[in-house]
Amino acid sequence: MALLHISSLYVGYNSLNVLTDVNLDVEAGTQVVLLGANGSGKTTLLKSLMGLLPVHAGQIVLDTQDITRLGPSARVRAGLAYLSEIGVIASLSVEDNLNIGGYYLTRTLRRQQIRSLYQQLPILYEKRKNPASSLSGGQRKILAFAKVLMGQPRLILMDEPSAGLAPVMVNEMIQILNTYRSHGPAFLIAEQNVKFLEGAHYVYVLDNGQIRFQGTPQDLDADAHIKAAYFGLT
Amino acid sequence: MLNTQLVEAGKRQRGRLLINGVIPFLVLVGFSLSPFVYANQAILFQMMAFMALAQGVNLLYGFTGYLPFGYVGFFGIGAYGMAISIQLLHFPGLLAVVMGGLLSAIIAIIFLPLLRLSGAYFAISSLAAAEVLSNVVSNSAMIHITNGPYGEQLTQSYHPVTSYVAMVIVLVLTTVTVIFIRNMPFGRALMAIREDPVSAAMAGIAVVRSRSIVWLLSALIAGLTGAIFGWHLSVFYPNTVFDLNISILAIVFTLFGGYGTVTGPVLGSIVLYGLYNAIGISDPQYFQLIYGLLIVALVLFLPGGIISLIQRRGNYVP
Amino acid sequence: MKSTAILGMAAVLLSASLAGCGSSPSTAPSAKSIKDITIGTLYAKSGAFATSSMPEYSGLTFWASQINKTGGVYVKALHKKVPVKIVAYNDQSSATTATTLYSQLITVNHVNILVADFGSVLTSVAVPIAQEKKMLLFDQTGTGASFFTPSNPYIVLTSLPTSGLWPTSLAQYLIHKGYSRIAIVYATNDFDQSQDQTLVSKLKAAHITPVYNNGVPTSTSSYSVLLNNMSHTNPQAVIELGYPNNDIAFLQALKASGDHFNMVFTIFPGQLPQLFVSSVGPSSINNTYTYPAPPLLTFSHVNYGLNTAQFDLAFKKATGQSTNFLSIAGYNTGLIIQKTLSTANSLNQLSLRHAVSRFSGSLSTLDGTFKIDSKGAQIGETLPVGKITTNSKGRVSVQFVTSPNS
Amino acid sequence: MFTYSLVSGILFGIFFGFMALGLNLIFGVMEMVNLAHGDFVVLGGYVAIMALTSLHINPVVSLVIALVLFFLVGLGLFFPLIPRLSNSRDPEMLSLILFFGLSQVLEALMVIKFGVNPESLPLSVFGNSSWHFLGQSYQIAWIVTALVSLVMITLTYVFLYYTSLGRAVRAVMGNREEALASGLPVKRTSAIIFAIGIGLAAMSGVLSPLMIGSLDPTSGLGLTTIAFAIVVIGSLGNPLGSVVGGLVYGVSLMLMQTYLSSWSVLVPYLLLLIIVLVKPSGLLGKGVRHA
Repeated sequence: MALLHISSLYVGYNSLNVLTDVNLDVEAGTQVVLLGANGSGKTTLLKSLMGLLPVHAGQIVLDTQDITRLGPSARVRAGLAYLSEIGVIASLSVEDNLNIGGYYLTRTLRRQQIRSLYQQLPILYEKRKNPASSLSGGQRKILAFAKVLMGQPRLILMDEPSAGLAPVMVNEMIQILNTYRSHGPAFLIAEQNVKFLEGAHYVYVLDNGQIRFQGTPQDLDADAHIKAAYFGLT
Repeated sequence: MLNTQLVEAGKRQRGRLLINGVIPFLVLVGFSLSPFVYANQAILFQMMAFMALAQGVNLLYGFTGYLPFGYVGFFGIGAYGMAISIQLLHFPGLLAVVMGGLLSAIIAIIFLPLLRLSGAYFAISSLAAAEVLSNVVSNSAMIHITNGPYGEQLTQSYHPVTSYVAMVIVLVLTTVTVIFIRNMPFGRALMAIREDPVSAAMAGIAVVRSRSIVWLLSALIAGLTGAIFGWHLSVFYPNTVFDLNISILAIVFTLFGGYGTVTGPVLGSIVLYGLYNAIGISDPQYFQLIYGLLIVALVLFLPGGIISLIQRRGNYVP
Repeated sequence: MKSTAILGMAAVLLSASLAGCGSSPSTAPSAKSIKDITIGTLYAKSGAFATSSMPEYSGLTFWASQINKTGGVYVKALHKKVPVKIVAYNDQSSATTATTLYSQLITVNHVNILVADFGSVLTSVAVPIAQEKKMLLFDQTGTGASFFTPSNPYIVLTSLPTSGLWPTSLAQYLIHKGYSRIAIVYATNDFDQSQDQTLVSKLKAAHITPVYNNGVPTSTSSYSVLLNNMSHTNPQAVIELGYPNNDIAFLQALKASGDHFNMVFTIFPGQLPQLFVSSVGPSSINNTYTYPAPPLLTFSHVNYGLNTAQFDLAFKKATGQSTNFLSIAGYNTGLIIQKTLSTANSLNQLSLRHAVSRFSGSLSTLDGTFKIDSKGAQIGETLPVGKITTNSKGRVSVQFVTSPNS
Repeated sequence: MFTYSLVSGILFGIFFGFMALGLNLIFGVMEMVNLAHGDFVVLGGYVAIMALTSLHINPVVSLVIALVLFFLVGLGLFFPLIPRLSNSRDPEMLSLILFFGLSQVLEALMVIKFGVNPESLPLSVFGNSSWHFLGQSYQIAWIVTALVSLVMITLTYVFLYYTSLGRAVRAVMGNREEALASGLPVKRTSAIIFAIGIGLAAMSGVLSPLMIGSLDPTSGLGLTTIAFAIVVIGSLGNPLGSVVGGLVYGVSLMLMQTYLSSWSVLVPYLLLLIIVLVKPSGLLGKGVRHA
């Protein structure tokens, strides 16, 4: 049984469907990449998984629990976390952001988590009293990542972690992700940057609201047709 | 093939304009004839004044999204512009009315920067602006111009019939203006701005200029209405023409009927002002309560006004 | 074609709503067929003027019920007694609404007698309508001097002198006491500002210049700083001219400040003593000065209608309300109407007006001597100055410091 | 004269800062202007007046009664109105109109229940002693009011900056979308802040007759406008901003009464217009149209 199991999901705005018949699984502890161009429906899928958009039809199951109708806060308590493109609350201090990420933890556990994250990411400790708005773009991504880790989720939904980052920072981001591979939460990463395929366990390709391909990164590499059609790669 | 489609579209367009034209025509005929049937001209007159004000609010709120709580400021300035023209410049009534409208438009130019504000900021700031205008007019320091707290006495120019006719004309012109704006490309540009100002600006629509034009037009409507209203009263205090309830009623009538349409404010004014006089006169104790509840219910269940009940089924409403 | 249906609906609604506004116009009654005298008036059940308007209206309706008990009012033109019927609408203190309602009374209800609502603001809009429709306006308490012009015979002020006359007694008293340091704060509305003007000009005529004379907005509700500023001028007399709300706020601030002046004067404790006792407490009006109005002011010589004591008793019995100045003012209006109808030779509005002029000066009611000038403005019924004493139970009494019959 | 105006302006300002606090919180968290704010203030005043005159309850006790009672009223109003409003097409505008309707309803109900006469509390309710400072004396009621206001503002500050729920409130103020995406209980937070905002409005109302003389059912809208001006002058969502706004208002009002008395009524309106027109971006980034 997969950690996250999505079956025949339809999501949209008003009566219009943006996603049609999406089926997707994420196994515990794996990194799954959701590839797709702008407007393919990646963010819509993540938002509906997080409960930020209403589902028209279909089912979302997290580890045997049907979460299709739950609100975002209930999903966080069930073990989901969502790293949006913005990712932080700019007006709050770094430490407050971390506290927000661990909102449902006990006070002691929250303090413990913050201490361990400060050890892993010392830049956050340095800036802990500063508002998040004073951080650079890369530092904000790190904070956003630390913020979702705070709640000790089982599955992290990442929306375009590479957006707005310099190529150097993208590499750093991938490295940080790799340190968490296989001994931490599972990841579902929505991206259009194929660099994120490196280290991924499984890939889905989303186009125009539908899954066009699924398989390992190697399978994708072998499928010249998909590569050419969606990524202009040859 | 394409040609016939164009002809069809053209026919539909003309048909719609014809239906639109029915409204000012009915307004004209209705208010011109009703004094012969119904003796209390004051009610008819005020219904017209509120209808014109409701159309002014409609123009501003329905087409640009600015809700002017302080709309009465323009109304009061119109009344005072008229009174000053009569008292100090010895203008005849009709010319004084035009002066009232113009003064109102000039004040609107001074307050143009308010359009930089959005939502509640605009609504409450416009209220503050109206309070400022009212208090400046009534201050003793202005006694040689506005007669300060003593109010205006224009009994020498009191002319109920002429002012009634002037009100009919201004109301019809106002209605026609709203029809034109709604059906011209300018109106569609306004709607685009209202929906999404950023995209509209990128599509090359002169956002600031379009809004400013509507702002001035609605100020002119309120100014002319206020001027005729003051003329019709001929004795008034600053409180009378700067009464906040005037804005409130005009806004409620517009919202009740349905903003962004031509019919909405007309319908809203007839129904609610009629109710106000039918129920309100005998027992207004509960009238404020009723229309307070009506507003709450409207916002929650029918934000488009009663017109939207008809529009909902895909019908065209002028 | 839905839209035509809507427009049709709108037209129906228009006519329906207008029909709802009143009965359809009837033809003007001829003198012969008159079965009752209709008196049209407005009252404000809510809004800024409700406090004053409602007791005034009770006074008038009390008069009507009293007169109907005796078989009606004697109408000389008909040589018989005719019952009185009051037609009244609620204007909610809005001058705009009042306009349509005055018009309704005249054009739809065709009332025989038109009576204004309380105060200048609600009376003002009736003045041109009454003049245009040639209806005599019985103006009860609208004291604005500008209403009364030589060219307009269609107005008569019944129950108060015009506001410019009020400060006569006050100026007289201040001059008599030899106060040279006088501080005045007034609300900038026509009622108070015109009193300030009269007072200052009368003082100046006696070579007294007030040490402090400033206007404040009528909405002012905190007077502490103003009072502090006034006390810096070391005044002997502190005079506050305002509406009831201003007077309440002023007296409250005065009490809290602990300042003491030889004389403190406000207008409304003399008219609405109970309001002041209940809102600011009896001690805050104790030893202050005011214009005592009926019932604090009683006239020994009453030649028409009830005297104050009789009115107090009968009014309380009939309505359950206690007497205040405004209920007396409303009752007094009724008396003036009664006298007018019994004097006039016809029900024509101008002959009503002539009748009023004829008995002007000879009528003494519980509101004083009724006397109007040629413009219809009240010059009798002047108010003296008095000093208030209260006991802890809230009983208010007054000691006159100028002659009540001046 | 100057000292007295200044000190009383400060005492007044602290009170008005407190009076605006509830509006500020609701505005910050929900981006809705509670146009009925002033009416809740007036209702709080009526609670105090009724409690004192008919039950002889001291206003200090009424402070607690008003807070608790109107906290519950706030909760009762939130659930039928706000969630539906938030899902509508234009929540900001529609909420403005809705609260305007609510304000009309409250005003009408107050007229029906309490009548139209102005009502007040005796200034001697906290005793007749006064406070001497820099050669002037100030009534004890003002001092009590200013102290209560300061305590409540401080408590609100502590709540926002030193509790977990307060942190969530600031997160919602900072970025509602992101707060939702972070899984914060946004709806519950909004409900609590709405209820607190209305509770605080009524609580400040208990003291209001002591500061503004007397109350009647129509006093509400004027108080709402003053409160809005104060919120805009200070900064949104920061209780200390309310204090700054309140002080600016209180001191300008008192100085204006001293030196230009007949124009004093213009103070809140002019301050509001000057701030929104001269410095729109600095103080209120959110209020400006971006096109």
